Amino acid sequence: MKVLERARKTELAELYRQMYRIRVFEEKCGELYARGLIRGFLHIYIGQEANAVGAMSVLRPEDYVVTHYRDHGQALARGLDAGRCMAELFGRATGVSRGKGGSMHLFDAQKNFVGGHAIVAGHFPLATGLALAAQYKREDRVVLTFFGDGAVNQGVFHETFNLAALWKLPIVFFLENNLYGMGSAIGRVRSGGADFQDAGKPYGIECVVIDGMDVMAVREATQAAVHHARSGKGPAFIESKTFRFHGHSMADPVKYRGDEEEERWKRRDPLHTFPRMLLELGLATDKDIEKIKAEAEAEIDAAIKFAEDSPWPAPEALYEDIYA
Amino acid sequence: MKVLERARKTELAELYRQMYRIRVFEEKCGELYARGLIRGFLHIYIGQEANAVGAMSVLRPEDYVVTHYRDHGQALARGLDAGRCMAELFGRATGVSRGKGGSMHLFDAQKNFVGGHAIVAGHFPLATGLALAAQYKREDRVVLTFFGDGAVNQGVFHETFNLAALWKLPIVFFLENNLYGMGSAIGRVRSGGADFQDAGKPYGIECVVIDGMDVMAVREATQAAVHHARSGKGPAFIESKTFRFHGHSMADPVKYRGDEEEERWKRRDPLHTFPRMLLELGLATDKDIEKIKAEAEAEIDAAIKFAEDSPWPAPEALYEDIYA
Amino acid sequence: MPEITIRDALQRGLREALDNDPNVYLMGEDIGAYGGAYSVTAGFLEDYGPERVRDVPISENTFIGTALGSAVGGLRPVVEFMSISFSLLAFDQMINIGASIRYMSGGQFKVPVVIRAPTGAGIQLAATHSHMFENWLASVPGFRVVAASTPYDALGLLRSALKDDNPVIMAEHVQLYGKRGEVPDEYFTIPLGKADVKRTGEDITIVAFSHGVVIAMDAAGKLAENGVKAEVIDLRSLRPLDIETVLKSVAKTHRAALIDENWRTCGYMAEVSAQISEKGFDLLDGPVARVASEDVPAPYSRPLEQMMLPNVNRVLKAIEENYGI
Amino acid sequence: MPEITIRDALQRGLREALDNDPNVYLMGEDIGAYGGAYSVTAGFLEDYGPERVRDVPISENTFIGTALGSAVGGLRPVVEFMSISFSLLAFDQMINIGASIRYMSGGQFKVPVVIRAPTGAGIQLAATHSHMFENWLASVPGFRVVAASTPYDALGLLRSALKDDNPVIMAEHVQLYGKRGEVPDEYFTIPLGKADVKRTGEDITIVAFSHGVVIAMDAAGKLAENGVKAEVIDLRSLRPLDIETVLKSVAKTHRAALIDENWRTCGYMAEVSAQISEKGFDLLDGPVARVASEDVPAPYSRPLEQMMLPNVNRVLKAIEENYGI
Ligand SMILES: Cc1ncc(C[n+]2csc(CCOP(=O)(O)OP(=O)(O)O)c2C)c(N)n1
Ligand SMILES: Cc1ncc(C[n+]2csc(CCOP(=O)(O)OP(=O)(O)O)c2C)c(N)n1
Ligand SMILES: [Mg+2]
Ligand SMILES: [Mg+2]
Repeated sequence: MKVLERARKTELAELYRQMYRIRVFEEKCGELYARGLIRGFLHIYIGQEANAVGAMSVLRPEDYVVTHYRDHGQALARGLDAGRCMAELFGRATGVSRGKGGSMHLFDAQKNFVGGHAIVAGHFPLATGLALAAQYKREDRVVLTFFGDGAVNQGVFHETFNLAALWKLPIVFFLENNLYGMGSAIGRVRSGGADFQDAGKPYGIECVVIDGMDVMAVREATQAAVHHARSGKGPAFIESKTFRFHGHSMADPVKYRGDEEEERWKRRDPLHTFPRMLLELGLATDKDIEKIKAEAEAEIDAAIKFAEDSPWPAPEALYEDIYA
Repeated sequence: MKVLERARKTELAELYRQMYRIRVFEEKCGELYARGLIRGFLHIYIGQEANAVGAMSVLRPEDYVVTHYRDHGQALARGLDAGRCMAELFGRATGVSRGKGGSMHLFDAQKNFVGGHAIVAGHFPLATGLALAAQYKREDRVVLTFFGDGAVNQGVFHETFNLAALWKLPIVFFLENNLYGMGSAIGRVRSGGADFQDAGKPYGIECVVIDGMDVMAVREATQAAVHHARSGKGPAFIESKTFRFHGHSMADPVKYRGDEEEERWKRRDPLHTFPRMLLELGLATDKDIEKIKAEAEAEIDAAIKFAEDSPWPAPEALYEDIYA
Repeated sequence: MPEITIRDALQRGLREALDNDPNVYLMGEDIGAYGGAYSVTAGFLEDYGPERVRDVPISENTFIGTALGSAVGGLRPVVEFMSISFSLLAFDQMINIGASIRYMSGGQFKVPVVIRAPTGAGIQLAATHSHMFENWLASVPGFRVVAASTPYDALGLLRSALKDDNPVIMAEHVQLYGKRGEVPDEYFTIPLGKADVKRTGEDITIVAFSHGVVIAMDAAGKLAENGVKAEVIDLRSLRPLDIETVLKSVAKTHRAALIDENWRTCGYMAEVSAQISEKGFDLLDGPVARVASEDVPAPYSRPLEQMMLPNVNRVLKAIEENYGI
Repeated sequence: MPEITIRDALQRGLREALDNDPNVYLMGEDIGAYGGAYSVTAGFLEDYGPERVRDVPISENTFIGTALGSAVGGLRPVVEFMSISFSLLAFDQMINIGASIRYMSGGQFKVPVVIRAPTGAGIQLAATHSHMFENWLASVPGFRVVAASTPYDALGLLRSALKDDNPVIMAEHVQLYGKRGEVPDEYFTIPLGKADVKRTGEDITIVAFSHGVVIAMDAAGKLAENGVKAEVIDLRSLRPLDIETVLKSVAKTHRAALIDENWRTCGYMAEVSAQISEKGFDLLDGPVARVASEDVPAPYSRPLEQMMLPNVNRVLKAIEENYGI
C-alpha cells in the first residue's frame, strides 16, 4: 500500500513538475523575446499546460506526437531537452532543429516528436500519414496530434477526419479549444459555435469533451482515447476547454477580449489549482512543491545558459539538410 | 378551373420537355464524341435529368446557377441555347463560351449561369461569393449550386458550408448523389457512408433528402429550399438520390459496378416514369408526348447543324478575354 | 511633402476606396477586431463596420474564392492574405477561377479584386512563413502583379489596382511596412505595368523590385563611392513586365545586375535575365549578374537567414565579377 | 530490343517496386477499381490488393500530405495526381511538408516519396485541366523533378526515383503515355540530374523536356533537310538541372533554341535561357531562341489550343529569326 501510494504521489508530483517547468520556460521566453534574444513569431503556452502534460503522460516512447506552432509545452512534456529547445529559439546550432526551425518548428526524431508546424491545420495530413505507416507496418504505435479551435475551420480538418475514420487509423485528435484563433473568438468564425462535439459526427468520430484546466481529466480522457486508437478502433477525438492567458503571439496586444474573461480563466490556472489540491489531499507538502519549483527554475536557467553559450550554426549549415 | 388545369398541364409538359431535350442532347453528344466532333473530357447527364429540370423550374431569372463539369443538363434546363451549347462542345466561335471552355465550362452571363467548373468542389467558393454579393447589395437573388457526392470529400465543402452558414448567405446547395465519384463508390471514400444527412450538421445546415428520379419531388424540395434562402434564413441543403446511367466520362468502361445495380435504377428512369404518370393521370395524351419528343429532337438536330455550320474561333481570339 | 510609411499609404488608399465606392469591402483573417497581422487595417472595423471589414475563418481557399465570386457578382473586394505563404492554400481558386473564369467564359465575366499579400523573408519566420511567390503568380495570364518599394508607389499602385477590373495581386514586403517616404496630398496614380527609374546612372543598370530596391539603392550608393554611376530600376509591376524601360537603360549602360529575393532557380529575375539577353543581345558588355536568394528553405537562425538573402555585398561582388567594376 | 509504351514502362517500374519492397505502396484517386485516369495502374488492385493500391477520396491536400507523412513514418509511397492541375490543391503539403520538413528539422527526417503527375495540354481539356507546373515545382529546394520523353527514360528515371530518399516529382505528359520505344529486358537505371543528348549535331543546340522533345526531334529532322545539324538535349531532370551538358553543346554549336510548354513568362526555359546567357556569354553567335506556350489560359477549341502550344514551325521560325539558319 505504501509503495503504491508513493508511486501515485511521484506520478502526481511529476505532472506538477512538468506543468511548472513549462510555465517557467514560457515566462522566460517572453522576457527573452522582449530582449531580442528570441525572434520570429513566438506563441507561448501559458494557461494550457495541463493539456500537453496530461495528454503526454499516457504515451509510450514509440508513439508519435505532432502539433502546431504553439509547441513548447508539447515539446517539453514529451521530454525534449529544455536546453536544446531554448537553443533552437535562440537560433543556435545546438537547437533541436539545428536552429533552422525556430519556435514554431521544434522537432526531435529520438522522441518521435514530429513538429512543430506553423501552417494552421497543415500538420493533420502528416499526422494521418504517420498513423497510416504504423497501421501498414503493423506497429503498435499511435499518433497524438494537437490543434487549436481555429484549425477546425480549415478544409484539411474535414479531409483528414474523413480519411482517418475511413481507414480506422490509430490517431488521437486533441483539440485545445482556447476560444480564440488569434483575435477571432470562435463564434465569429465558426457557424457551429464554440462547442465542437458535433465536428466529428459526419465521420462517425465521437468527441469527448473535457476540462483542459484539469490535468487529471486530460490524462484520463487521453488514456481512453489512446486505448481506443491503439486497439484498432480508429481515430479518437478530444475537445479540451482551455484558455491561453496571454496574447496569441508576442505581437498581440489582446484588444479583442475583456479582462473579465481572462480573470475568470486565471482563477482556474492549473498551476494554482493542482498544487492546492495536492496539498489539501495530503499528496504533497509545501516543501515538495517548493523543491519542484526550485529545480524547475534551475533547469530553465541552465537551459538559457546552454542556449546563450551555444555556437551559431556554421555557414555550411545553410546548404545542409535539404536532401537526404 | 379549366384555366388552372391547363396551366398545370402546360407546366408538367414543360418539365417533360426539358428532361427529354436534355436526354436527346446527351445521347447525341455521346455519338458526336465517338465521331471525334466533340473532344476533351465529356460527362453526360443521362439518368439525372429530373434534378436539373425540377430544381431549375423554381428559379427566377435573376438567380444565379453554378455547377460542376457535368453541366449540360443544368445549362439546358436554365435556358441556355442548345445550339450555342453544342457549338461550345464543338469548339466553335458561336459557343456559349466562345469555344474556349468546352463541355466542362459552359457559361452564360445573360442567364446568370456562372459555369460549368471542372475542379471538383472548386465552384463552391464562387457560388458563396455570388451569394455574398447578393446579400451585400441587398438584392433579392439566391444562388443554386449543384455538386456531386465526390465533392463532399474536398475540404472546400466544409469551408464553404461554414462560411455560408456563418453569414446566413442566400444559397442552396444541391447535392446530386449518384453514388459514384468516377469509379469510387461512396462507401469506399467516405467514412460517413452513402447518406449525407449529417454532412451539414456541424454547420447547423439541415439536409432534406429527396428522390432525384422524381422531378416533382425535386421541384417541391427546391422550392422550399429557395424560399428558405430567399427569406434570409441562410443556406439550404438538398441531397438528391440519383444515378448516372452511363460511365463517368466517355473514357470510362464502367468496370467498377454491376449491371444489376444499373438495371434497378434504369427502371426508375424519369424519362419513362414521368410521362407514364402524366398519361395515367390524364394530364397528357400520347399525342402530346409524341409532339414534345419530335420537337425536342428537331431542336437538337438543329443545334448540331448550327454547331457544324459555325466558324472556328479567329486566331485573334486566342489573346482575347484574358483581361477586362 | 509629408513623409508617411508604406503602411500609412496603404491605409490611405483603402480608406479612400471604402469612402468612395460602396461596392468596395475588405476581407481577411483577423483584419477586423485584431486590426490585421501587420496592422494595415487597424481601426477600420470601428470606422466601417463588420459588413465592410470582414473577418473570416482560417480557410484560405474559400475566403479568397468567395472574394473572387463576389467580384464576379459585382463587388470590388480587397482581400488580405495574412501572408503570401498561405496563398499556397488558395492557389486553386486564384488560378482556376480568378485568372481563368473570364477566359473560360469567353469574356463574359470580370473579376475586379485586389489581393494584398505580405511577402518575403528576413524576419526569421523560417521555411513555412517566408515564401515569395511573386514569380509564380506573375507567370499566370489573367493576373496583374505589383510590388511597391516606397509609400508613393504603394499608394499610386493601390489606387490603380482599385480601378482595374482584373485580379491584381499586391505583394507587400514585410520588411517595408514601416519604410518612410514622401507622398503628396494631391491625388495621383501610378499606372500598372510601368517600371520606375529610382536613380539614374550611365555605368550599370540594377534591376530590382520590392525590398530588393532597398538593396539596389544601397549598392548604387556604394558604387558611387568608387565613381561608378548605377541606374536603379524598380520594376514595380511584375506582370506585365516593363522590359522596355529595362532595355533602354541597358542600351545606355551595357551592364545589368538583377536582385531577386525569390529562390534563384526559376526566380522572377530568371525571366528578366533571359529577356535582357534575348532582346538585348548586342547591348551587353558582359553577362547579366543575377543575385538571388540561395536555393534553400528559409532557415530561422538569423546568420543563416541573412546568408540566404541577397545583400549589398553580394550585389557588389557579382557586379565586380561580371564587369570588373 | 522490345518496344513498349511509356505507360508500359511505368507499369513495369511500379510492379518491380511493389514486388521487391514491402514498404512501397501506391495511392491516388481512382487508381484501384477504376485502374487510373490514364490506366497506368490498370490491374494493380487485383494483383496487389487494396492495402497497397489505395484509392483515396477527392481531397488532394490530404492524400498527398498523408503520403508524405507515411514516408516520414518509414514507408515509400508512390502517389498519383489524377492531373498535375489538381496539385494546386496540394501545394501547401508538398512544399511546406514535403520539401521543407527535412530542413526545418535540421535533417532529422526524410521523405522518400514519388509523386506521379500527368501534365500538359494538347488534348483539349481547357484552362483548369491543362496546367504544367514543372517550372514552379522545379524552383523548390527539397524537390527533385523529372520528366521523361521515352519509355527507356521513364523506366530508368522511375527506378532511380524509387531509390531516392527525397520527394521526386515525375511529370508525365498526357500526350506521351502511348509513345513507344525500345527498352531492354536487362536492369538499368538513369541517374536523376543527367540530361541526355537525344541527337547529336554541330550547328544548333535544341533544349527541351517532356513532350517538347518530340517537337525538338521533329524540328531537328526538318533542319537536317536543309543541311543544318541540330543537337537535341532532353533535360530529363528539371531539378537539378544539368546545365553542364547544355553548355557543352552550346560551346560546340554557338546557337541555342529552347522549347517550353510552360507559359512563356517565368516558364522553366526562362531559367535555362538565363543560365546559358549568363554562363555561356561568349559562346553564343546570337540570342537564345525561346519557344514556349503563349501566355493565355489553355483554350478548349482545337485550333486555338494548337496555336497556344509550341510546334515545329514556331521552332524553325525562331531559329531562323535568331540565327538565319
Ligand atoms: C494557413 C494559415 N493561415 C493563417 C495563419 C496565421 N495564424 C497563425 S496561428 C492562427 C490562429 C490559430 O488559432 P488556433 O488554431 O485556435 O490555435 P491557438 O493559436 O489558439 O493555439 C493564425 C490565424 C497560419 N499560420 N496558417
Ligand atoms: C480537384 C479534382 N480532383 C479530381 C478531379 C477528377 N475528377 C473529375 S470528376 C471526378 C468525380 C467526381 O464525382 P462526383 O462529385 O460524385 O460527381 P459526378 O461525376 O458523380 O457527377 C473526379 C475524381 C477533378 N476534376 N478535380
Ligand atoms: Mg485557439
Ligand atoms: Mg457522383
